Amino acid sequence: MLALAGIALVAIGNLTIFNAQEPEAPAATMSQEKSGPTTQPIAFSHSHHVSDIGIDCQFCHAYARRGPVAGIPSVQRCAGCHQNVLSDQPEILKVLEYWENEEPIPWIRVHDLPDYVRFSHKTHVRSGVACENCHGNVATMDAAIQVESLSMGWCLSCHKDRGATRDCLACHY
Amino acid sequence: MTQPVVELLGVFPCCASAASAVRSIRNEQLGELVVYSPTPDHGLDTALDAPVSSVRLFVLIGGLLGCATGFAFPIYTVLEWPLITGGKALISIPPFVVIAFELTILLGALGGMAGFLWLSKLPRITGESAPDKRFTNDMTGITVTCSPEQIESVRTCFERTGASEIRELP
Amino acid sequence: MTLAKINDDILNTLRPPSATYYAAVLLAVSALSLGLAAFLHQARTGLGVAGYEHPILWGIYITDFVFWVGIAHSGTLISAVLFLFRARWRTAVARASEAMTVFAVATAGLFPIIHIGRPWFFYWLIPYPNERELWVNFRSPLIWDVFAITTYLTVSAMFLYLGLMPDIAAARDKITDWRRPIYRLLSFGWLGSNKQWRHYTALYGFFAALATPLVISVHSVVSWDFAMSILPGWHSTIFAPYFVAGAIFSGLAMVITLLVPMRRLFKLEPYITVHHFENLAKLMLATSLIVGYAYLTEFFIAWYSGSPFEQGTFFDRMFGQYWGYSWMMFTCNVILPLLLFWKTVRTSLKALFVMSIFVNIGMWLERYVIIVTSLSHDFDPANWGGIYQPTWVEAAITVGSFGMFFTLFLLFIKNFPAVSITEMKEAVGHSPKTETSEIV
Amino acid sequence: MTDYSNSAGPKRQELGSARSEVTQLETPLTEVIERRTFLKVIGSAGPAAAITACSPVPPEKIIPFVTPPQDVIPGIATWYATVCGECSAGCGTLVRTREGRAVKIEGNPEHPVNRGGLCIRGQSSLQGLYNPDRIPGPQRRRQTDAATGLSVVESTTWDEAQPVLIDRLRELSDGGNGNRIALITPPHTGALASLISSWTTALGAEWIRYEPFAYEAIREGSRRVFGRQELPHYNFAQAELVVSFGADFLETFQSPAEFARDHAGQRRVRNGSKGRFIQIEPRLSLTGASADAWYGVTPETEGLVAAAMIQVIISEQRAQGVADDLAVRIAELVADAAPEQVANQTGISTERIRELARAFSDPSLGAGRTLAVGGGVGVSGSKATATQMAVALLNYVAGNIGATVDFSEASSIKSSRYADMLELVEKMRSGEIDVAIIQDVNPMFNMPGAAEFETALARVPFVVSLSSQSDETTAQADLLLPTHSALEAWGDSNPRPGVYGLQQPVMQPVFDTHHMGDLLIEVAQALGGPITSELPRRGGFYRFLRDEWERAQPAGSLPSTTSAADAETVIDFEDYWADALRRGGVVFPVDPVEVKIQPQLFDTNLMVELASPIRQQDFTLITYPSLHFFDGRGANRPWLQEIPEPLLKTTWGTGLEMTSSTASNLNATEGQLVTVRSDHGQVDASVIINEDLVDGVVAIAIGQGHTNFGRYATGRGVNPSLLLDPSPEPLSGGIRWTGTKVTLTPRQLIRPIPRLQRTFDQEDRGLAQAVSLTALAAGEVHPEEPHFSLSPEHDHPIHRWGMSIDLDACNGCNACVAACYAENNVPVIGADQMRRGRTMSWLRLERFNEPNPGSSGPDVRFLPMLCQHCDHAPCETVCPVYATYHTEEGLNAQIYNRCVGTRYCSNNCPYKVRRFNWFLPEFEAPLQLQLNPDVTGRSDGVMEKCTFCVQRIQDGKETARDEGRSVRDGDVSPACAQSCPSQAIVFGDMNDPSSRVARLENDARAYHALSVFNTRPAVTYLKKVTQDG
Repeated sequence: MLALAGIALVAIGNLTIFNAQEPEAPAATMSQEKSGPTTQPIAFSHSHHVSDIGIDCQFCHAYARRGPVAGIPSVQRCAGCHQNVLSDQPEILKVLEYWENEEPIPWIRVHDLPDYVRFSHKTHVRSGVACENCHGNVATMDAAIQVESLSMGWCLSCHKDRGATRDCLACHY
Repeated sequence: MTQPVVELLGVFPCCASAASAVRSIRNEQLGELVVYSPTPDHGLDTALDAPVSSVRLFVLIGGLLGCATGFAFPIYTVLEWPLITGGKALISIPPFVVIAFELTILLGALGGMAGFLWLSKLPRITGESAPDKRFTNDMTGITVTCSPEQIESVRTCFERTGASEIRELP
Repeated sequence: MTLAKINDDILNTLRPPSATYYAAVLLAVSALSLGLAAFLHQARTGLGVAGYEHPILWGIYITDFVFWVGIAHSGTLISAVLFLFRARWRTAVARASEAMTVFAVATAGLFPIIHIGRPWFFYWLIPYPNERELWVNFRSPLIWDVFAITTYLTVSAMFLYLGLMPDIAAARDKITDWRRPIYRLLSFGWLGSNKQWRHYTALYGFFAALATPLVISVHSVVSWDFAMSILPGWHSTIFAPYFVAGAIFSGLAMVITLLVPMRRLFKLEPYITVHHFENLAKLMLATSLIVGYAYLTEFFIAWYSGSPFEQGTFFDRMFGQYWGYSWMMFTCNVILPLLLFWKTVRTSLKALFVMSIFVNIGMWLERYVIIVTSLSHDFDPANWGGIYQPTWVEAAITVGSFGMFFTLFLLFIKNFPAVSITEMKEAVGHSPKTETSEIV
Repeated sequence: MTDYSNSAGPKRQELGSARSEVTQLETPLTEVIERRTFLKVIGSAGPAAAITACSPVPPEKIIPFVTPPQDVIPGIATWYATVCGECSAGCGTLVRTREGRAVKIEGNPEHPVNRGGLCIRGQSSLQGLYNPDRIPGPQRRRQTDAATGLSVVESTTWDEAQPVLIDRLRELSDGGNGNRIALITPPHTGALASLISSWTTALGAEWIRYEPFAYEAIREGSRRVFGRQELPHYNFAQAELVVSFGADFLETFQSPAEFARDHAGQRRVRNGSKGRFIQIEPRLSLTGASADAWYGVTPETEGLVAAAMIQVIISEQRAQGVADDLAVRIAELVADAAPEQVANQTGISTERIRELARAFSDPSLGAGRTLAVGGGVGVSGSKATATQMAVALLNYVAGNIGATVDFSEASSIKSSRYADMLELVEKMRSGEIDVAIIQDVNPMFNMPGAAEFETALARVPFVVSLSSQSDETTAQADLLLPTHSALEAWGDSNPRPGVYGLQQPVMQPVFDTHHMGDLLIEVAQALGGPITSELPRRGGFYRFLRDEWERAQPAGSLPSTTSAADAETVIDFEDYWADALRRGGVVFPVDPVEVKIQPQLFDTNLMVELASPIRQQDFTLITYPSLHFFDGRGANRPWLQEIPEPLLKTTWGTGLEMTSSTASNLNATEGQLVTVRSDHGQVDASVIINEDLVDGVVAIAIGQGHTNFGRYATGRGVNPSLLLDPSPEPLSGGIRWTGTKVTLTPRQLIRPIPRLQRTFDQEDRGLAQAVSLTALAAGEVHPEEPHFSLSPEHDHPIHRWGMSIDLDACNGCNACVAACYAENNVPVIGADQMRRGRTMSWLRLERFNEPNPGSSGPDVRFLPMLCQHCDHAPCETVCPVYATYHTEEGLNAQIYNRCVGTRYCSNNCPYKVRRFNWFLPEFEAPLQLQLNPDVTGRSDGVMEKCTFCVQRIQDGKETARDEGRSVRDGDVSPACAQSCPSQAIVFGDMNDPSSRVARLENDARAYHALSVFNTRPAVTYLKKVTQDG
């Protein structure tokens, strides 16, 4: 018993020393999940753009069908509309200021996967996974928040339901 | 209505005399016996005519459970997410035998331990301790729970068989 | 010899200790701290601080692991196997051996964790349900190890504890200092009632019966870590019996190493006699002969196989870069123990003590030689030639493991009866005139 | 920042797209989208990553484009065709870029020079681009103490630094002292060369095109024999027998990637026969290791062997296409070179010389089917030109001129002679030079030390460096104006007539550097004068280059690339230019050239020129250009330092090579320091035992021994230039790299060079197998017996990836190893870790020796060893956590983030190809920009290994899916297979019976390494084919 306790002690020691992360729980993901919506540099409303105006996701996240990364809209794309639309609103003025200064908008990342996971939007979009399956009903959100856990078990459940591959090498290489 | 009972303790310096006390008390059906001894003693067991411990049943159940788990669990896991390693069959029995063997031993032992504790009513963290500290040292003790009328017979019996000390327990 | 005298004598060992004892504990704890510090350094910096040299990817840590598992074995042999064979002489040394078993397995169990590249993920080797839906690979001998070592640790700890329970109760009823509540707790409220004794005896027998195949399986499994691979020098069918014999051999040596000073320190001469040591020595001689035979068989098979890989490895083992280790191992494990054929040697505690140290070293070297030489000279000559040079980190962690073992052992023998009171009493119980030294 | 820095940068063209619109990346590199993909490689959850997690995690930013560039999809690679700038060979390359940074460089399969392969040096140019020791921006030396001459080098800006140069030049040119300006550059070709030429002419400055290996002797030899001072083009593909006199044409000689491919093709077994190759040299070179026979020859007597061969050919009347009278005169020239007369001096027996001569002039082959090449170490001594003359004559008498030796495609590279450089050094020393402008050459390091370039340079009042790398020479500069590396700059290359490669920038400059052409144009415009009319007013060098190309555009068509049907169509220059950009250049046909023997030749007393020097007691030193470092320019590249040299397996250093008998005579052992003294200098070098040297010879590789060349090169190995005779070879004016006499004194210090392989004996274990040509022709091959397995066979339903490696084609050039490092983010661990053998390389090149009766050296076999992706992989079974397993596509997967690091898999791998991360890998900034975002970085404590480039497999499958078809053979090519100049590695789907790899698996030469273990590897080796006798 003493010995078992010894092992346990060392194990706990390890855990506390290294604050070991289980891969299903990347620190960044967890913290944001708990802290709710993050403060973005511009009070952008997804619900307004999607529900009120009816813009398609891929109009702004233009690469989702074509590449691994969905892409955050370029400042040009924001400014393209807003130079004429609502160009006197304070938040829009911020956007236009970035555009004038030719600076990118430093958005805060909401959905993040660990670096050892290879995820391709293209593959998922083309096989019919809807955006909201992973990103939640963004149409009702202002700033995007993470709805799903994005953990491996969560990925797997969907992969199993859809009969998609469970080969480790599909996502980890 | 419960009958009033008294408890009488006899302290014996040696197991053999305690055994004969046990025998006579049992013969005379004087009451319920508990024997405390510093060591296990075969003579006492015989005198008490104790049944074989059912710990073995626990060991058997634990062992069988372990063996079954040892095969079923690996087989379940390889079928649940089939991954080929080294070109081996998914259900490769020889390696699973090792698991099954170890689990047989482990669960058998754990089962035995659980059975032992259960049957011996251990651990008893609170509650009464043995009536006399010497029973873990060198003395053998017998407590007899009997009706107040029988107490004298018990005392006589203790005295006859060589108890070094006889007292009534509160 | 009376029961009370046995009780007093043995419980007297739990009295406040001498300065020598404190010094010994201090030494052991310092060694343990050193090892712990070295491990932390290694875990933070990277395993590269150890002396691994491609392709020698296993080294001191696995050597230590096998060594400590081996040490554990004689404890079970003495407590369980000899119990089944009704060898009465085991009574005196069984408790110390059992304790040694548990602490050695616990020490051994840490080495796989120390050894792996990401020790913070060691629990991935345990098949627990997780959201990744991943299990372990039951075909891997390392998983067998996990099961074998866990089982061994659990069973031997329970075995030790079961035997201790009445003794702790005796201590509870005798010791009056601050430890009393602890004994009270640890005694589980043991009464010594006839019913308890009945179940106790039954379970003790079952434990002995379960531990006997277990002890054989554990070191067989450990040997399969090697034998299941395809590496020349490892891939061998005789490994299981060879390792079991070696383990018992090394364990017996460790028992002697521990008992000689303990007997002196705790004045247990009436209980642990020269006769006991002679019996241990006889067993040691027997296992040494088995080990020696295994060595020769290995070489014979390598030669007879006609496989250039096997032949190359074994030739390299004796005459290659590591020849010194191999010859030293051979001397310590096979040549020196031949002296045990002489009764004078068997009955001289000094000689036995010295020899036990040599055997400990020799058996440690045996594992080192098997692991390192086989890895250094495998299939592809393009990899050959590197010399594994352990670093201070590996040395410190090895020293630390001894520190851990001795710390645990020292704390144990000062706080728990190092000789089984119950069994001693049982042995003399029927005839108070029996002297404990006659329990042989 | 002045505007012209970007003026040359913006235009680039994606391969495979004929679009001509301008693609412009306006945002700086660091702000390009998806910074996370940069970070992707920084490792999974190891302690270092986790420790930071103790503190609150700062929110990760996600940075969008300001303006999205067209044609760029984040996460998808963009390829650019350009030209390799590492040496003068002018190989075409394709550079893969991700999010605006170059991550991989590969050979351009359409380029006529290298046709897909790329050598290790070319691949490492990425580490030149991202080298942490590049000069980050303009710097200026400021004197801090006039009395002592102490000075410091300070950073400055281009706006401040450039006028300093202009003022200084104006001062000189206004005073009519333009001849006091010297410009030292590599031998540029194309537009930059013509710009420099106009520039120096306008100023009256001297221009030295410094190249340490300028092949002066070949040019001079050709001039003396044929009247053409040129480097002919060697056509290895046509030669049935190649006799090389020391030419290391598979390593550094002229155009190794091209030669390797041609040579491998010529040596392939066809109809039961294959080309033969004999190498004659005093030290077995990597090239010689591929030869059927290597004849060790006394240094500087190769020419005598060639002369003896001529003598035999003429006297046995086997000369082909030689007029009788000419034959008589040639015979007179070599009258004293009968084999009997030279055998003793050269160390090659009479019989061998005769056999060689007969084989070389074998009438059954027909004229012009053999080839003699001279070059490399053997012919760079005092007999260099005479030897080349003999070699040229040998080719002549065998009828090879115009066939395998082609002057119509002679090199267009115009390098200066070493003697010219020495003249300049003399001028500098005597104070005739006021301004020295040096670009991307390092004469301080690689000129013979005794030539005292350093002291001469110190006499030059104003030294300007335009180099991009900080080295010994730039350390002497007063003004540093760093220029772009080849990957950041526009340019072109014209290695030989008809081949024009176009070099385009593949990314924004990493540092604050300028284009050399822009700089020269700016300076010229500032100075004014007639030259300005030749220069574009704006657009900088980019405009100049386009103008040059527009001028050179042939009328009519896209030459050689268009079908005859539209050959008459007039092509607009924009289309021509776009096409050239897309393809990486243009190719024109060239007219044949007739070559005649010069009558003056017969005035030479060839035998006197060839006469062997008297042997002394001392040792003869051979220095040779290193496969990895060339003249030393590669030494600051971590890959080149780390990857073991293929012959000796040394890493992170060079030493003094000697045979073990020489070493024991000296009482020296491997690794012991030995003081090497010549008449011109002395160095201390560690002993490296190399058995393949002739008696009395010691050797040192060129390229190491830097004193100031960044963190990776400084203080490693030994620089043999310090020992060399500074006087040029009299006839040609080249450096005498070989033949220096040295004495050796062992010191009592051991400084071993890490060596990754200690024995070359495979102890009959059949790892690298061979079959003789006759046995192969007779069908006497011994196929492996099928092994029985207790386990059920498992399926590979769709693909089963496999690889085939032809040991007969492999010449050990290490290109595959470098490609693997680049593609898979393999970390570099440094000398101390290499000493423990902890290399992280997923692919290692093993060298084994077998007896070779017909040769003075061993039969060297190279065995590229990588994960065999066994069907029955022993590593998989023992992994406790399923971190490695077998996929349905036949891959042995390694899941890094599951690995706990038990290392059991490596123990159980018979091939020992798994690598363990002992520490968290480090990539010193900005080298981390090279990391491939498609491959996960590995943390410490995990195992890694070859994945068959699974990311490229995924990519190939995805492309096929996008195009709605199945994967075709050739769609997927791992980095190693792609890079192989000799095409030894073939990859494909073994389930497809028509794939190359499936056919090769059933080849008569096919075998599996260590097949006795029934691991069923997916890698099939093809046995080396040895010549008989």
